[in-house]
Amino acid sequence: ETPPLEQKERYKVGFAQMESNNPWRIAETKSFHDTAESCNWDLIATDAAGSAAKQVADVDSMIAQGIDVLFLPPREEKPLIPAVMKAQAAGIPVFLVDRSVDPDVAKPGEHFVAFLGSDFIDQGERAADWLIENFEGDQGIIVELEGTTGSSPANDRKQGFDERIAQDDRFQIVASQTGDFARDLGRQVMETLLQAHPDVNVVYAHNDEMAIGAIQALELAGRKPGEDVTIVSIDGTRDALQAIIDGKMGVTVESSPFFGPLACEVMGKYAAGEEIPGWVQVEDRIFTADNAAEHIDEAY
Amino acid sequence: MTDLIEMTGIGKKFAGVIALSDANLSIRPGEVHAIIGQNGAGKSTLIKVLTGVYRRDAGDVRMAGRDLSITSAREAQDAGIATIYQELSLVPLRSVTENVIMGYEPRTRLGLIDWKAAHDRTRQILTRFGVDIDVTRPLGEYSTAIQQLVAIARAVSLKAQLVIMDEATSSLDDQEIETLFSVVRGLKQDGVAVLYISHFLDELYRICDRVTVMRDGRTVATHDVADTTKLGLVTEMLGRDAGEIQAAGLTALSGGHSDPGPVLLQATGLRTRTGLRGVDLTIRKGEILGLGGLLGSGRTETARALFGLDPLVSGQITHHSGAALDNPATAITQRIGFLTEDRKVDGIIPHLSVRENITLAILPQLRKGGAIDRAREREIADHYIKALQIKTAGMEQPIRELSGGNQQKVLLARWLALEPEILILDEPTRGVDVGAKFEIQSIIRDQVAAGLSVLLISSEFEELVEGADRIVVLQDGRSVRELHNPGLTQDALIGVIAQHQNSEVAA
Amino acid sequence: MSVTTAFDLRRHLRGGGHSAGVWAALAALILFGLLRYENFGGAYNISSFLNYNAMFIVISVGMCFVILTGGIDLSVGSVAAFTSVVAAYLSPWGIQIALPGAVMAGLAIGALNAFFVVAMRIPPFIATLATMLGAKGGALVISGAQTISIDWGSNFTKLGMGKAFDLLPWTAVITAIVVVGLWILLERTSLGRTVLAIGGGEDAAAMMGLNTRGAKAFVYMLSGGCAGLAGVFLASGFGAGQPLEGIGWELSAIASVVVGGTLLTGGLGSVGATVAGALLLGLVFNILNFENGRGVISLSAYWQMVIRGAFLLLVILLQSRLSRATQKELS
Amino acid sequence: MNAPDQGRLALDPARHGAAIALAVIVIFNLIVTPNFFQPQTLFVNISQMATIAIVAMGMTLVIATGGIDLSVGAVMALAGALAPLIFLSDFAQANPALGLIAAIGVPILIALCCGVFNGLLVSRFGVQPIVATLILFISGRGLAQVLTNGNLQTFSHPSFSYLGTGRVLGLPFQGWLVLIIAILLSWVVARSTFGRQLLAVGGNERAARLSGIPVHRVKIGAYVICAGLAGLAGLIVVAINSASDAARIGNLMELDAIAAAVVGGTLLQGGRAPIFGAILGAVIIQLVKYTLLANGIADEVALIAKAAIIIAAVYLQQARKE
Ligand SMILES: Nc1ncnc2c1ncn2[C@@H]1O[C@H](COP(=O)(O)OP(=O)(O)OP(=O)(O)O)[C@@H](O)[C@H]1O
Ligand SMILES: Nc1ncnc2c1ncn2[C@@H]1O[C@H](COP(=O)(O)OP(=O)(O)OP(=O)(O)O)[C@@H](O)[C@H]1O
Ligand SMILES: [Mg+2]
Ligand SMILES: [Mg+2]
Repeated sequence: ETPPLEQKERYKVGFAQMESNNPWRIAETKSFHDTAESCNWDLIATDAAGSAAKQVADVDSMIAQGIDVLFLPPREEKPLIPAVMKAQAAGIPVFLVDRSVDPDVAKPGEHFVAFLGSDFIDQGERAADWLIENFEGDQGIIVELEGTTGSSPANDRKQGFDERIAQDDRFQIVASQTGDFARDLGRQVMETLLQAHPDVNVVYAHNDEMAIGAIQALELAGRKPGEDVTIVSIDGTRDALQAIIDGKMGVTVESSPFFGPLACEVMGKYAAGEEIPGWVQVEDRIFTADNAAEHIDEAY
Repeated sequence: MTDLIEMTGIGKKFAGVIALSDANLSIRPGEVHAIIGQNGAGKSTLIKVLTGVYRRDAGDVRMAGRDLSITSAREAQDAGIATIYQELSLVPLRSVTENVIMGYEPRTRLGLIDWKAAHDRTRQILTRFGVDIDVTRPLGEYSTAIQQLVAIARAVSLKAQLVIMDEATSSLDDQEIETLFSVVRGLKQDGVAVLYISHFLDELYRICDRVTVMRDGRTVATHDVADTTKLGLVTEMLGRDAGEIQAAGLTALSGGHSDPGPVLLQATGLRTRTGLRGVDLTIRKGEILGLGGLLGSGRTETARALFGLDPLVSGQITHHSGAALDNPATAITQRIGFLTEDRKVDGIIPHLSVRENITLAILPQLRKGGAIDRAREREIADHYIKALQIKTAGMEQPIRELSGGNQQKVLLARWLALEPEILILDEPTRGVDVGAKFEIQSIIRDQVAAGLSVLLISSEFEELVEGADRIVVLQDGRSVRELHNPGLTQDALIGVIAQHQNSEVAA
Repeated sequence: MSVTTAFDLRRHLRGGGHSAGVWAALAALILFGLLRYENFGGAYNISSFLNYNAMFIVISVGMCFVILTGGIDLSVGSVAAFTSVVAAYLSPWGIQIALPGAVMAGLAIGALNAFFVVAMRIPPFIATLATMLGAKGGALVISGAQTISIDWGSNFTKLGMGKAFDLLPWTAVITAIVVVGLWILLERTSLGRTVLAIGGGEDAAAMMGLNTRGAKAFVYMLSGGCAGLAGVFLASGFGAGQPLEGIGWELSAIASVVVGGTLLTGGLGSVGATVAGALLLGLVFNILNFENGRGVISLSAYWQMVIRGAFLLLVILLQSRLSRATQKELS
Repeated sequence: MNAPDQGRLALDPARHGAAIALAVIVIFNLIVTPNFFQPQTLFVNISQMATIAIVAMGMTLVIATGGIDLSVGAVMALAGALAPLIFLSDFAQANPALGLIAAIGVPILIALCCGVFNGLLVSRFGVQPIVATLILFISGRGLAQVLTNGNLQTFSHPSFSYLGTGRVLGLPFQGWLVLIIAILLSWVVARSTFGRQLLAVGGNERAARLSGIPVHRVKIGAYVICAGLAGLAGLIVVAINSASDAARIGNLMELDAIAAAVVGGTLLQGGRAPIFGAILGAVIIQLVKYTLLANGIADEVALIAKAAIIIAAVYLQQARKE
């Protein structure tokens, strides 16, 4: 059983961010800070600079400081389990945000209250679905730009996409290399792969930053992204929506970083004693030429 | 009786330079055997072949009749050969004790180092050399002389059959040399052979039984010392005509003849953190001012203070230009040069060529719009290589490949190229062979005749007494007396030093 | 009387001068934390702090030996990541297999470093840079670029999450044993003294007949072994073999060693001061987290980086003043 | 006629080691990698290696003094974060020409200040170079992120982007930049007094000081040049991407630059500064990256291959030196 949360005027809330090296994480942290004011939180935010071990240590120091609730985007599925267990043992309800932990070891409703977030595998599948539906050529030669090697969004987005795309034999993934979720690397890798595989006509990037990098590489090489190369990506950043509007990119599957308000709401319900589902699923939208212009102002 | 060491037909090449070719050496058990030869003759290399530092290209080495194949210093030590290398091979950051007992530490029952026993043993060993210091302090805190004695103490304490000393006395004073000699005699009595390398022929007559002369990587001859004359040895070393050498005399300096010119530099009451406690001196144009004193009396420190290296705590240095000499760069702009005593640490830039080393101090003069005037640079380098007869494959050879004496000449060239007004020479002929020493001294003399002023520091009282116009005697960081040439003798200088030594004790 | 005291004090300062700064800074920071934050001195904070920092202490001490020889080991972070994966794979057999197994893996990579540096004469910076890349790649390859679950049923997790006698984390206890052992090794054995002698002058040490090659090989293997142990701590304390961990660990270990007053050129330094250095740098993080918790100011992650740099600068400057005083006397 | 300098350069064994490695990689690629023998391949590689080469040349100077500079990546981030801040400001929008000059000049100026900071720590305060530059390594990027609040700055500014995307005579602008800097710096090393002083300081600092060389100034100079070049490299990265992400610019650049310098024949203990060697090193590192990527080698295996190649290249030099 997860520890109960008493109803109070103000809560001391811990938010243990894993890293701040990309716009998505920064937007997420900002969302928590913004919510702190409206939701009457004393927010303690830490940053593990990309280290799962440090994230556990950060959670430890927040437990030592006596927080009431913990929101944790676990950097890795397994290494963060001790943090969840320790908070649980200290009587602190834990909500996992945007990534989950290994379900074989730690379970919602038992070790932590709930997981708020989307499904990375599903994101990959939806990107693949869009491609299968909208691709017009006979032969799809795909280059895949992977996220940080070994990270769970990279692994899951690859799995979801690859499995779905394998079912359609028009498509063939000729190269799949890491661009480390970064624009600059995405561009460099694309430049190289374009040389080795000049016939490529689809790029699937695990996030928008790499997709933008790929677009730049294509343009530098005199290709026309959007026309002779279809770009498929995930995240829904402002730059990506702009690229869709400009016709350079086909689709981006949303992966919203704005978890603050949802966190406030779920926590309130939990304190009130309501039943919380183990997975509070976030409805991810999908942005294409049809709706990009409507949503660009709310993007980050 | 078989020889203890028998080296025959040894050959060794370094990147094209032939260091040894067909060198032979035989050492009998319990004898004191000397090797002499000019700089670069191959003495140190021959030893390093023997002790396994270098691998020989040709030849045989036998010890007590058996083939010897040593590949590391440790094996040499275990075979009974203890060596004091020319470049001090000690670890200055570590304590005196460690430097003496390293590798042979006394252990407690648990197998851990017994530091108390180690310190005691070290003190005991050093007492034999008349050294009484805090053995727990880092060795680097002590003077070169002490370090040299520590190196010797270590080697002797290893209970070897052969002790090799490569220029062990080069930085010792007379008293310390005496101590060393008595240790050598003691070793001999115990049946330990000593291989002794030195440029001081006098020493050789005092303690050595036999001598091997080397020239250009070959052994020229081996004699019983009793059968030789100094002149004969020098002739063999240089491969020159006896008469020619006799005519030139043994030192090329001769002080006391110049008319003292105007005062160029005056120092009063110099005190530094490095141990000066009141030094006064004046340097005049065209004279050689000597600094006399025992090791540790503060001669080097005085030179460093004058060159602007060590800040003054009190006192004053007045240069005739009025410039404040507070760092080497200003001193150099005022055409003051400083040839340091430790050429490896303070002198050579090993990777740079002979040319680049020669012109290092005059770079500002060679500057032509930010660039170096290469034609002039070559001209200057070429000039000094010829003038100082520097033995090198060419001006582009890296200086580290030259022998010690030739490196010293390059450094002298560096300062002469500055066309200095005052040149500070700290042990300019230390570790330099007789021939080169003579050359260096005559170069200095010529320059002085042309108006150069020299501040000469030398532990060889002969050089000092014959060369200097005046000698300022230092004692414990203080200037205590000034002596004048002509009429100076070594005995007079030693007398002054001894007198103050005694009065110091009495006070 | 007063003369002797002054003299003794001077001697004392000269002897310990190079590490005095780190102890002073550590004491000051602890005092600051105790006075400013409640729960800072609480058992929970102390034991979790020690548990997390045990990894860094072990690595720093290994690094200290390498640096004492004038070398450097950039591979420690990757090696720890690699061995955490090894430990995770071995965890079903329990700590008695996983711990020695992972440490051996670390030793093996250390031996590779030793081979590059000693036998192939590749500069340590480059050799260990290469193994840093190689070990990271190796960790990803053997793990299939996934974190590797440990066996929660075996006694393996006890090491990283349990406490000895309900008091101190096991990791801290093991670290203490390692530190004391290495301290004795450095101070009281000829191997340790050879390590120090190499840093003070490798050629000289060799000419003295010391086995410098052996000692150099030893320090790289030791450092690898220490990183291996840190990998075990990582796997057992954080629940998984983590091929992506360890980034930047080498730099914080180097910083700890240097903050502890050890000369990067080698020859002078101590195990104790290195531990103090590692604790000091760890404490900065801990204090920043507590400061954020006070709610007065919320320092963004970026400001924390700036502050850490500034703090390092402060300690280094303090250190360099003190050690330059000793250095001067030696030159 | 004797031309001793040329002779020495040509016989330098270190350079042969790198050249051999390069030849091996090129031949391997010609055989194995599809479409390798194409002008576009050349363009891609030149533009990608340019930043490594620029930073590696600066690093070479620092290493020649016996130092090392870990802060180059952070300095790139700082400069790269500043440029868009400046040309996106109201002032620059009002005066585009002045704004562009400021957007290039100010970041480089700040980078030079970082160099002064590093140099001062190393020389005046006697802090070991690894540690001295570790300070900016840690906090420099943090500072860049504080400035931008961590945000990604994107822009479209054709004249600024010329730095990264322009072409001169068909070859990438930054490639020409590398060439110009290399010629300039090798002149400095071989012919200028500063260069000679630099080598002397790296070869034997005490002796250099005793010969009247302003050791502190020379060292500061080396760190300043290195930081300035890092700043320039930061601007190039930003210009290519039309975006500046303080968290990413120059990430791990210090390792690439050091590796390039060393593979190119620089001795870590100082005293030598083969500028063209550094470029050779950068080209090798770039080609290795390219080869592995283009042949679809997985990232983790590529890491191992890279490690092996660094060891092999350095060992080759080592073996030939003895
Ligand atoms: N490591 C080396 N590399 C290249 N050449 C060397 C090396 N060591 C010695 N030599 C050369 O070998 C020759 C013999 O040198 P060695 O040091 O044995 O002379 P030495 O008789 O000891 O002279 P000194 O009296 O000056 O010490 C010299 O020409 C020297 O330049
Ligand atoms: N016998 C000794 N015992 C203790 N310390 C000594 C001894 N000899 C020298 N020192 C230390 O070394 C310091 C400087 O010695 P150094 O040898 O440099 O003097 P020096 O007069 O320049 O001699 P030289 O130039 O002949 O080497 C002294 O101030 C002293 O502190
Ligand atoms: Mg010799
Ligand atoms: Mg002296």
